[in-house]
Amino acid sequence: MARNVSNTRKALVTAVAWTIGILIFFPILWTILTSFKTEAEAIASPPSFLFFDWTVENYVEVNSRSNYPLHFMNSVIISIGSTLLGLLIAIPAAWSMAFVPAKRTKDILMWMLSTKMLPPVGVLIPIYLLFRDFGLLDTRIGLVVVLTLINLPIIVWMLYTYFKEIPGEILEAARMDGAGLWDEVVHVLTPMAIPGIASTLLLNVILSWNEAFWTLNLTAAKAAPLTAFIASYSSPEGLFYAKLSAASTLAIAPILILGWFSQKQLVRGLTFGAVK
Amino acid sequence: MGNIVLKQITKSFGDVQVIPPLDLEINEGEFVVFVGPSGCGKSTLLRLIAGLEDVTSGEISIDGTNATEVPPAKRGLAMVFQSYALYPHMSVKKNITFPLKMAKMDPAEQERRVAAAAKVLNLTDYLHRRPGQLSGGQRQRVAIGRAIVREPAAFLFDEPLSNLDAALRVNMRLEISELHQTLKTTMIYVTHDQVEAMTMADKIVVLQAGFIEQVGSPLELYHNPRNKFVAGFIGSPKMNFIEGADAQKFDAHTIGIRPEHLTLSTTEGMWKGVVTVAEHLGSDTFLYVNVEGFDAMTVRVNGEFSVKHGDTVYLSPDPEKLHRFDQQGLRIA
Amino acid sequence: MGNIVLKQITKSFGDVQVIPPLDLEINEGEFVVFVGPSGCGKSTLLRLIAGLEDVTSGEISIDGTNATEVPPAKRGLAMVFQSYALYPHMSVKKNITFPLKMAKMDPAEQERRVAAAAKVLNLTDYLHRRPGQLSGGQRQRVAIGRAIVREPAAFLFDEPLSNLDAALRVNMRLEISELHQTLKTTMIYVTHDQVEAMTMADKIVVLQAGFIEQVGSPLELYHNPRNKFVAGFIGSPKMNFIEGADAQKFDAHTIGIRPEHLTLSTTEGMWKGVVTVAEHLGSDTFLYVNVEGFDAMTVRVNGEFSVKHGDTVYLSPDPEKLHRFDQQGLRIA
Amino acid sequence: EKLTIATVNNGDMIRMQKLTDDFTSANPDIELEWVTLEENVLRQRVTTDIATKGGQYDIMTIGTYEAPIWAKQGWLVALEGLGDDYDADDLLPAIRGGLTVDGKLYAAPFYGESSMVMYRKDLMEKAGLEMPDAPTWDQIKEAAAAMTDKDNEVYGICLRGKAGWGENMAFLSAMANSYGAKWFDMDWKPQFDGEAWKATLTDYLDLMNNYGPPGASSNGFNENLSLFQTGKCGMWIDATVAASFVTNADDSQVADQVGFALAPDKGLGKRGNWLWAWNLAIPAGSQKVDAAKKFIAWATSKDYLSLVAENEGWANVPPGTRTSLYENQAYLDAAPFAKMTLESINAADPQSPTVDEVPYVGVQFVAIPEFQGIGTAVGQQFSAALAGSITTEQALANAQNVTERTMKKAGYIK
Amino acid sequence: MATAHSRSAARLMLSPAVILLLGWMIVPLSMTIYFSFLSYNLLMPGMEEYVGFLNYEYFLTDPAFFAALFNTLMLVGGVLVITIVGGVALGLLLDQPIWGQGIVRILVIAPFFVMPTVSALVWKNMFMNPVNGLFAYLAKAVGLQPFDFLAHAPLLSIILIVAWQWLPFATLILLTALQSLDQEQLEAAEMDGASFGNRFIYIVLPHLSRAITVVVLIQTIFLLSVFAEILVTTNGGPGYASTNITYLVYAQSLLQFDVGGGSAGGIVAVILANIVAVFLMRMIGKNLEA
Ligand SMILES: Nc1ncnc2c1ncn2[C@@H]1O[C@H](COP(=O)(O)OP(=O)(O)OP(=O)(O)O)[C@@H](O)[C@H]1O
Ligand SMILES: Nc1ncnc2c1ncn2[C@@H]1O[C@H](COP(=O)(O)OP(=O)(O)OP(=O)(O)O)[C@@H](O)[C@H]1O
Ligand SMILES: [Mg+2]
Ligand SMILES: [Mg+2]
Repeated sequence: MARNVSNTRKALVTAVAWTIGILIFFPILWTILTSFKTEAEAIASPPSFLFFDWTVENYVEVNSRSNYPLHFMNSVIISIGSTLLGLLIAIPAAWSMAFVPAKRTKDILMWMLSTKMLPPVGVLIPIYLLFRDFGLLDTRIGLVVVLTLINLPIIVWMLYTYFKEIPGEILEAARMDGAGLWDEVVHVLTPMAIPGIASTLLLNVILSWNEAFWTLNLTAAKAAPLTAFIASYSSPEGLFYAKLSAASTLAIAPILILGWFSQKQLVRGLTFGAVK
Repeated sequence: MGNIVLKQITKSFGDVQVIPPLDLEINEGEFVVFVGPSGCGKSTLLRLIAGLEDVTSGEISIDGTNATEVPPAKRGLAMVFQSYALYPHMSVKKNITFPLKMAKMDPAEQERRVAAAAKVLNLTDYLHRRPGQLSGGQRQRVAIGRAIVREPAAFLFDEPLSNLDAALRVNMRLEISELHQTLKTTMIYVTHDQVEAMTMADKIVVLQAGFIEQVGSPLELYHNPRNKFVAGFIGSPKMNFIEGADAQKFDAHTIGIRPEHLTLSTTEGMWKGVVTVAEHLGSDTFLYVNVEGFDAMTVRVNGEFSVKHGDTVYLSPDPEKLHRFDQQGLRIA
Repeated sequence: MGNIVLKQITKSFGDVQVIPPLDLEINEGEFVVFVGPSGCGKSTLLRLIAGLEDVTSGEISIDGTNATEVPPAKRGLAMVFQSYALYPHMSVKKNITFPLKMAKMDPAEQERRVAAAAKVLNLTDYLHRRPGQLSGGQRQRVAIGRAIVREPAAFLFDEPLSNLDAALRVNMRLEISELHQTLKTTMIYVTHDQVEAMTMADKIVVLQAGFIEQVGSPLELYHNPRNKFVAGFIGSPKMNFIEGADAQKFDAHTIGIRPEHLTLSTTEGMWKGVVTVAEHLGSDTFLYVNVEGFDAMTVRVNGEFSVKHGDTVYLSPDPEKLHRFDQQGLRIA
Repeated sequence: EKLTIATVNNGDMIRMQKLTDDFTSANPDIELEWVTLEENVLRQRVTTDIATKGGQYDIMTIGTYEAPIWAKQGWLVALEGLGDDYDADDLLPAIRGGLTVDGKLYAAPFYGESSMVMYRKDLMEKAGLEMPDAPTWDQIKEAAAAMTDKDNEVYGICLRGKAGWGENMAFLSAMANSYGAKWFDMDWKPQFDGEAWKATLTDYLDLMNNYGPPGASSNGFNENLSLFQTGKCGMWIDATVAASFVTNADDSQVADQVGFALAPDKGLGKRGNWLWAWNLAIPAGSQKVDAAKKFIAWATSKDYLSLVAENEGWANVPPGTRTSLYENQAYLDAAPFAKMTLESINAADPQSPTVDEVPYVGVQFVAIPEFQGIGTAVGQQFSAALAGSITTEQALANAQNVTERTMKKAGYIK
Repeated sequence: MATAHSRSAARLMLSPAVILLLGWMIVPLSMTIYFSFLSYNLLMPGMEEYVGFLNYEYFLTDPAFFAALFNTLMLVGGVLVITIVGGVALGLLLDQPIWGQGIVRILVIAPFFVMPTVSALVWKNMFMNPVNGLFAYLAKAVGLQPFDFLAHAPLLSIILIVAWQWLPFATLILLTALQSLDQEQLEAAEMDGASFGNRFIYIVLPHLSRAITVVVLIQTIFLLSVFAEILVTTNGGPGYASTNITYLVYAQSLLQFDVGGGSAGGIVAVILANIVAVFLMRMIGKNLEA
């Protein structure tokens, strides 16, 4: 399809694409900009776009008010921990489904996905009671377990679609080469599926990072991640747009940066076998 | 080392019996080729021997011991897959070392064997590349390398050359033959390709729908096919079959003549026909001739023979080379 | 209808000129085959004719009118792609109807044409299947069906048979040849395959690096290759080339002899050599012979010839069939 | 020992967090851990926790609504022995009354508030009107009409419109009290089908539709505050704590133009103001009662008030809890709204909130567990009426229906 | 690929995931079912008693229920339509050769990384606020009356916010699918005389159908439980205008602390979700087989 694309056409398409891209990104950009304004400038009319007195006062204020590093660390531990634990459980499961399919495999997969349709609010009280009895309230481990469970179906599915693209012959070759089940999964399957596993990991870190129901309801102080941090800014007395923006920026920046750096990986694996 | 015996083995997938009870003995050091139409069970048979599938019934013994329940890793066989099944994330060297590592062999010995294999296969310069950076023929060699380092009791090949282009196929065919001559290890080789089967095999096993139709050396099958199926399957272009009155003349239900055993004349001969297509290859000419009452017949003439579409020609069979079959399709000796 | 003329066309991708100025005339009703090594520009040339790529300079005229700027849909050509490029979500019938539907043809006429095409191509029973449910040969036929319903001025084929297995390839080759005889439409056909080129073409165009090396009928190229490149490229197995003193004897820088033009004897002959591999196909025997001072030589013997690895043999060329080339590789007449 | 304290994210509480060095240096063996949450989230979190005995918090910040309900359930530790110098008698009687069950104090007020009218003196002057100290609703309406200047984005009156029992229903219940309306009669029968509620809602919608800002149906305290601070409201009837924000020149563009008046009445003997306090309490079953008591005593003491005054000035002292504060001249000087705040608080009577006798306690709420749900559901209806998606009649009928259903289900009405 | 040995290994390796998910489903679910038959208010412990289907009766006859059902469908449907149409359009756009493609892609992806709470707060306060919001400013700048999004079009506003968050996801998947389209098929269609529009309708769209199904499946799973956005922006109002089933259950169980009623609502939601799920699985199952 390499017919000459005229440069004017390319310029036109570029202009349209950039305009749309910036429009979609604008709310985030605006939040970041606002976080550097004073409260008065933040609600000034007409709004100032770039020409205002840049200040980091909001960040200072937010930091003095909340223990950002603690929340940040909790978010990191919870999202990465739950993803790793999920992978640990999901890799063998996906292996079985992809390479030793049985009649019920598709049904099991679909059933797993359907567990994600349970509305969390409906089961909060039972889970809360269980957590209380097991002493898991406000613990990182408790959140890791919950987030692992809620994301497990997605992890299994992503890995399943990814594994299915790996030719079974390679695993058979390993078996012929004397590899046991463990060697097969560890030395052959897992390294071959690294791109898929990486994107699964990324997507799940993002989903766990942004999960705001369980993380908010099952934690108090020690294990509270950034979602709880944001909850303490969501409606303070008076609408402090600038402080809110600073807190928002702090909450989303890590994942935004991670997402940007790894978008290639993410894109590659996000296809859920949708692309053949 | 390398004697494989299949006794009354069968294989069913669900309700479908793919391999009916089958007996086969493969001797040490033999180069055995399985041929047969697509779906006849060649791969299945190979995978049963490898242990990648369980037999439904029957017994497989390798070197005299019953291996029916032994997992693939323990059977001491090596397999080269159609897709090569190289490990894409490992270098050539790691690929070749993998089976040795799995066997927990002494690292120095690993090194030695890999170096030796790489030398035999001309891979020494590529040891640090990944499979993705190799050409088809090189990949093929890595797959073989991975098989030979283990010094297996036997090699199993499942259509290993079918993904290569024609020129490379010829080369690799020669290389595998040479390898067999060097190693003298039992090899079981599945192919679709006439030429490969004819040129490489010590013994060809012709399968149809899971049945063994005939076992024998290539020229044995070419000259003395046991039945019509084998006769039609071995040889290219395909043997011409004639039924009815003309066959009766030879006291047979069906007669078969290979295209290369028909003499062609523009003036006289046993059968008169009209040329439908003439393919001039320079070295040979293939003619497709419509003889009344017969199916289209293929004739091969060496060198050139200037006829064209629509010409009338006469065909005569070489009576020495004629094959006769009875109603059941069995050869009449 | 179906006369295509290329005048001084060139094509560059970025800075790389893939097709240097090239002239070619294709007459109405001709079956023209493009051959050449991989990457020589065969597909590019075809795509330039189709209009799927813009020419960098030069002029393409179809049936006497300048078509250089005409979009592909309007050139009245039909193309059959290597991958067939069937629409996977449409039934066979819908696939074949698609071009007619795009042309907003009267539905009754659409029905009629599709039925006719399906009949010609033996697809009537499969009209309601999806491409995914068809075998390779059937898919191939659907792709052709989609091309013929439009009654195009010319057909363009880009390696249409390369995805099929050997047996099917032979059948489809014959079918396309017959189709050409029936329709008498201009066909341009790209292939890698010797046999296809030799058997199907009225005219072969040999390309190398975008240059036309020679244009001519298959036997013209077989007998009178213009240069070493064409000589080596046409014919299978490949022509044997000999340089040095032995060539000097024939007043040439290089001489070439085809494997089928060497006579073999166990007792006497011009060159003495040792057999490295003997391949017995029954109908033919291919020998690979090491003659001192030369590269390995290939010899083809009809029928059987019982030699084996290590035997000494003598080779003599048929002087009539010898090709002589000068230092530049050009044929000495 | 580590105390986990759940607090609401308002300014006074945040300030307290910054001043805790004073406490920890005096009690080096106690560590403090804060969970700061937005009001609704906080309420949901602490309620779940205390009701399931989750034990995640040692001290909870709770409202005057929860305190009596929870105390009756035995979920709270009675605050006895807060120290000799705590002086519980100094607490404002109206506030203290709401936190006392069977004579025992179960939660210590951190700050208290009522509601009152805040208005723009400059705009009133421009309109040629004068705001009395105790206006009637008719006067409010007149003033709103006079001050509205939509072209310049000046709206005569800003009121809560966002749905929620603590949002629009806090205001509307208080307003309804002054109209003689009530939630329930003595048989717990909902009263939205009565004339009093109809008059209340009609007047409210009238005011807002004619003189209110756009988007009022999603305005709560926060949104109104920022509207008022940016000079877009002529009047605002809301919590007394807002007074310190609107008069703070750092944040407010109209700081020096704000006047205060009592919440309006309708001449029926009740004013439309509420009573609220944020209080600190200790959940029953806590293992750290002593440390928690120490902290509560510190945070709600007189000394804490002086501590804030020392660090941040008298104007920023948490108001509305102690009589002594309103006798302190330094405070009265710094806080021009102090007198009006005290009067407003004293004008509210949780025990007898409205004109008629009612079976419940609470000014702008009904202290029964079901109220949160009912209040919010009714709030949704009134908010929808304000947004114009349903009529006044529909809103009242729906409110009646919703309330009746819930009361039936809960067994109040047989 | 399937010896008895590997099959039993497979069962063993699948079991942790299955057992965990089964536990995760069954334990809370059975507790919820149990609660749903009790009159159980969290604030009045010790007064639980069996009340049969009373909770269900109240939940299903609640005037909010049908509004919520309708809103849930509108929300899911609306977001799906916007993201898929937008995703296809954006995918086509980004599939063209443009300068700075990588950067544009990053810009387009970004909303996917934003926490739902944050995005709801940002949209509500900084854009849709009719007084201080940017939209209001723009409207005033062109002489229009600012539109009060959250009061007068609450559901639409929420759909827009949620669609903004999910558009990147749809775009990414559809873009990848587009890039996997065999160019020869497009060329064949071109030779067959199909115009750009026809190529889109007959070739591109059918090719995308699989990817679209996946987008529908994954998004539906997440959209059915949209909650934070509603809580932050409209609290389900005005009236029930933006209450969905999830929010309604929330209101029952965490606002009224009526565990019995909330549990009944939860069970109803589970049943509804499963109806949607069965429907989806049918459609997806078919599309994923091919
Ligand atoms: N896992 C399986 N489940 C069910 N049927 C199978 C399975 N594997 C193979 N078969 C069936 O068994 C028969 C033999 O298949 P097999 O792969 O052995 O054929 P083959 O001779 O290798 O064919 P080809 O030449 O095409 O590779 C076929 O009919 C095939 O459909
Ligand atoms: N879109 C393109 N951009 C840049 N170079 C190209 C492009 N398409 C083809 N080429 C180059 O043009 C040359 C000719 O390619 P072409 O595909 O025509 O070869 P071919 O003769 O068809 O080869 P093959 O037999 O392998 O199909 C090659 O060197 C190729 O790399
Ligand atoms: Mg096979
Ligand atoms: Mg090509």
